[in-house]
Amino acid sequence: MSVLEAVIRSVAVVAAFLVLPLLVGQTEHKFMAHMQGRLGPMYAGGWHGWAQLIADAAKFVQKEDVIPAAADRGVFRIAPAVALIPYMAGLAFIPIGDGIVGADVPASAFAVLAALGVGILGHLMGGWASANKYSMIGAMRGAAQLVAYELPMVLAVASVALAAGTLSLSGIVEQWQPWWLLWQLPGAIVFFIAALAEINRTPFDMPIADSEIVFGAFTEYTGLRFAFFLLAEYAGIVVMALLFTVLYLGGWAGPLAASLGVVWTLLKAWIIAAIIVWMRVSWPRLREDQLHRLAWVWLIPIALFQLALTAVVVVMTR
Amino acid sequence: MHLTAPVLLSAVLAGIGAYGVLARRNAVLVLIGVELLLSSANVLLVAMSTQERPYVLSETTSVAMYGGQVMTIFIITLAAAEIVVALAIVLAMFRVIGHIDVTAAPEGEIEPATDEPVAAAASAGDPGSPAQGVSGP
Amino acid sequence: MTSSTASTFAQLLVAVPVLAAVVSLILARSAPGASRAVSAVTAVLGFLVSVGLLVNVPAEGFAAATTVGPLQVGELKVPLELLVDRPFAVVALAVAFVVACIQLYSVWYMATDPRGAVFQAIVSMFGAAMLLVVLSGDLLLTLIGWEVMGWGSYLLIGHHTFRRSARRAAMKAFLLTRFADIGFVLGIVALAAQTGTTRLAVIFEHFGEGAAAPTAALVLMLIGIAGKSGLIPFHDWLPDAMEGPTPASALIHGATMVAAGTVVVGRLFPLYAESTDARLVLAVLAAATTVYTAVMAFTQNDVKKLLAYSTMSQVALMLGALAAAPAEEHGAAGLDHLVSHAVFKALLFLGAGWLAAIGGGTAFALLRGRMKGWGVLPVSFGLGLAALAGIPPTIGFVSKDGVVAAAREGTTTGAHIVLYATYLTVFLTAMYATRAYLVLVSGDPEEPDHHDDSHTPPPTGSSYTLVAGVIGTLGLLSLVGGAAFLVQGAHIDPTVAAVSVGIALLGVLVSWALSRRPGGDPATVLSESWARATQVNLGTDRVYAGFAAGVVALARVVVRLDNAVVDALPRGLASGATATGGAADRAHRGVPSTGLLAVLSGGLIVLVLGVALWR
Amino acid sequence: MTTRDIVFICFAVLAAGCALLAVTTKQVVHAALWLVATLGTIAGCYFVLGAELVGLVQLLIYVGAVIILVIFALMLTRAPIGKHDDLATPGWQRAIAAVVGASLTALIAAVVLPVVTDAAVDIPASTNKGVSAAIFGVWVWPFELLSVLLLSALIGAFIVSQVVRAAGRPTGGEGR
Repeated sequence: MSVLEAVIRSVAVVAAFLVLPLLVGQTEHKFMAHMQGRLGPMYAGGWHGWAQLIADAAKFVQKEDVIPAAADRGVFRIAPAVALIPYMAGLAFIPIGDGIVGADVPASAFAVLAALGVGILGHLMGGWASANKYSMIGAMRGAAQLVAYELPMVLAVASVALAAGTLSLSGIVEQWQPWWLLWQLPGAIVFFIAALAEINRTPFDMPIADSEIVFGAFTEYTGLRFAFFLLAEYAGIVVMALLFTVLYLGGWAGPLAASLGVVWTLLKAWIIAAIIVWMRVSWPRLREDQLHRLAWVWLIPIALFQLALTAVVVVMTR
Repeated sequence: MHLTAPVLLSAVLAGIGAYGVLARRNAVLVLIGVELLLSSANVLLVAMSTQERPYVLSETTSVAMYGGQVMTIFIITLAAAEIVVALAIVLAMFRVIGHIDVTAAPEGEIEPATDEPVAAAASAGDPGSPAQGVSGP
Repeated sequence: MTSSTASTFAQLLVAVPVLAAVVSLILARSAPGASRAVSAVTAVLGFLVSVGLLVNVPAEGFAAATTVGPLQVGELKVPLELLVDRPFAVVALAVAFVVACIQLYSVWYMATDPRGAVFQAIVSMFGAAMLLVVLSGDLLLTLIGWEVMGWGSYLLIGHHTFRRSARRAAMKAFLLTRFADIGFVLGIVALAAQTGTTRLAVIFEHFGEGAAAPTAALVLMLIGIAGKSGLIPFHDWLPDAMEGPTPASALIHGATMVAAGTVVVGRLFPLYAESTDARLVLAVLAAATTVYTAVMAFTQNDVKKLLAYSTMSQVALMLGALAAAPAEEHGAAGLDHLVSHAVFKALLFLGAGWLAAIGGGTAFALLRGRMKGWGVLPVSFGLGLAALAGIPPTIGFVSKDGVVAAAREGTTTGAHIVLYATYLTVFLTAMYATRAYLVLVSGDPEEPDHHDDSHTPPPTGSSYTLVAGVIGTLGLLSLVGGAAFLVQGAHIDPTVAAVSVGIALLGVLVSWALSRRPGGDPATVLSESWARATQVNLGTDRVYAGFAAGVVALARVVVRLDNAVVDALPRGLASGATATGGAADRAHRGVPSTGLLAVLSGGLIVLVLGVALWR
Repeated sequence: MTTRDIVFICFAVLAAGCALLAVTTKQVVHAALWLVATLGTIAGCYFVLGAELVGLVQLLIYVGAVIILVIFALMLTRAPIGKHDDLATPGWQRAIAAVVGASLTALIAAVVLPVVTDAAVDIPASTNKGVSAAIFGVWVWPFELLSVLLLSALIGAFIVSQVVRAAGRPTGGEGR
């Protein structure tokens, strides 16, 4: 890999990282608005308010960067970056077309999971360093949630990897066949729910439950640092939607995959992202104990069942 | 790739880990030293695994053992098991005696939890009941 | 050697009752009527199949048939095949015939019983098991049939689960036969281990070619046979088994369980013929049992008990014939007596069931004179008793003559013992048969002091036709069936016949003479205390209980030894470890971090020393 | 010196420095965060040494779960912001600790360095398949034993917390 190629790839990943979350954010604005009988942003940029989030970003940049007096300043400062960078790293390993990937590594599925697991550290750091009890509670909720849901998620991904016989996301897409939609359905459901929990989206948004603990770990954050946390959330949606697409929906498989592959991947991921937004509009928040009951009583057994089912089918068909 | 640097890293980590275990009063920080000690072993194992040769079973067959890497993965798993139990004990210590300072001398006889309150709590179906068997110092 | 038609019939003969049992058991709860119909129809079908088998079986040699296919268990070959020759085809016919009679009879007898359908299904299963034993060509199949019968007898005897005595009798039968089966299983294992197969034909060949007779294995198997056939010392379960419904008694005594021992000895006769010692054991057991139980039978005050003791006596007679017969006879006399006994004993038990329906119980006191005026019943019952006593020309006369002849021809010590025991038994049998007949046809009955609802009312209308048909058929067969044996090749030696008939008639006369005394019952000539003692089999039950208590006491001793001696070491280890741990716990009360420091420093010193010394 | 050597030395220096900070910092949570940095850079070392799977496992399990638990425990047992001097043992103890640590380093270096020669070794390309095959082939029994161990650790941790919950004094809504 030449230096030039590395630079181009990095720039492409960063560009995708900056653009795709904005698309999801815009989608969220418009979808929620229409589902609730509103119009949503209409003015920024002219046509249906397409530049609303860019305008938001400009607003965030101008705001004052407040750090509480009692806070642990160093940790408080780097926490948003720690929350954001793992998602960028994760995005780099996800292929969106045949050979179109930031960094093609052999165990990319595992690499994405490893990167995502680190993300919560940013929340913990931010929550602890804010010296605010709501922030602390939010951070602890988030951490407990992540530890509980990491297991079903890894098990669900293991099932797909087992089915494809590889840990490489590109390899999984190559092996994917339409009937896996049915075969891997329990695992897909588990993955989807666990993914929602990992990125703290409704109905698993207890860590930032604004009606209970103000805004969780982000309570004390303002300006650009707060924007980074928000960006991390939308980047989380992008990464999870892309991962779901690649693992369970065959990625770029579709008509004219050779030329339209990227379009297919992005379209499928966008639909998944839209479903995640839809969940936010239509579901109430769970209680903390319900969340853990769901993980330990339902998701992990189902994921184990899916793993056993996959193993049986793989052994029988090969 | 030369292996001198990995070996030196391993040795340094072991020393730092041992120092961490001995120089800390907070039980959780002692555990951090233990993790460093484990990492030292891991680094050495991974480094040595690059020198591994397949294990020759017979003239025609040989097995790639990957002993170093596999051992490292096992140790990481062991560390996960270890940290879970250790943290449970540390939290228990915090609840029962109110601190986790390992330089403090034990305050006389620490009441071992008898079976009775546990059995009573379990049979009552409410293990969290705060009124059960308060027997702290 | 191969007769495919006969093989097919043999397979069918086992398969039909098995299927019947399964189907009727499934239907028993939801459709009892259909279930009973299935049982009865398939029993008749089974009888027809057995006729087909007898017609098609080769006159000489064996016909083999596979079942579920051979098993290869390590070194051991288990072919699981059926093997049938002419004598055993006859036995199978008798079994199927008796089962059919009992099924038809049960349609009436068990009509008011809420669990009648289940009962009939179990009878089907029982018949299947017995047929499996009869037709088995493989020791493992024999064992399967043998054990299924043991289980079936438990279910049948304990059919009236609401009666404590029935439950106890069932448990007693089960435990006694199971206990004896230990020997049976060990014997089979010994035979299989010596020959490497459970296939009978191969075993015969193996020991026919000069190998020493497997006396130990044969004697072990005799223990199981003694248990099933009620030989001394296992002779107490059969009288208790009268707690079962009368058709069950007819089944167990007539043609199946009790006779299974005879069938197995007959099957293994080529082996037993080689082993004088095993046959001597059998002869002594059989001779003692036949005389002892005939004496017991005389004073019984219950018709079913009397029949039970007579069964043990007669079965012991069959086994005696097998123990005494010369090797070249192939044990035909014993099997013939089995078939004839099946016919007349089924007849007697089914008749007793009818009598119980009339009198409301089976005690002689209730039945005194009750038999008069019931048409076919007194005639048939009388014929059955005559056959039991061996009065010519009944079927019993012919077969018993065969037994006497076999014992006379035998030259061993056992044969002599059996011969004298047989003469004595013929006399005693004639006495108690006569007594039973005289009591049943004369005198006035007591009214039952309590009315037992569980008894079936006497048959009327179509059920009368059915029952009378069954009883009449059996009676007719008792009268003329002997001719069949003569046709088959049995022959009657006039001298032998004259002696045994003379003894029998003497018994009849003595009994009749005693009945002229006041009271009308010949048994009253014996002392009251003796009569009471015989009602409980001279206290054998107490001996059993004592034996069991002894075993339990021994087990307690073993448990105590196990706890105190064997477990002492591990217990001591555990308490020692606990004590050491406690001591260390008390010693370990320092400051944790200094303790850590000491441990790590010490560990380091050890490491340094180790490395330095190693270099 | 190859590129790998240089990258490794960078990672190694970072790891050693972070480790040193982890055991000397006077802020409780910072110690855990420095440990995160140490373990992360060690994962980088593993990548350089060609053990991709091990590095990923390190990130996923160690950084993603174990450290989260450690920070959790710190927060549950009072982790105030700011410097605290009561984190370290008395001076004489630390002095002995430093000696013990240094001699341990010296001992390991002295024993192992002569074993590795100066000759450069080849780092193979991805070995994920090989490692997986080895785990489920050669090492399958230890692997199974390990799963039993994990289960017993889970149960053990649960029981420890239950026992304390029944015997200990209530500590005001900090239960998890």
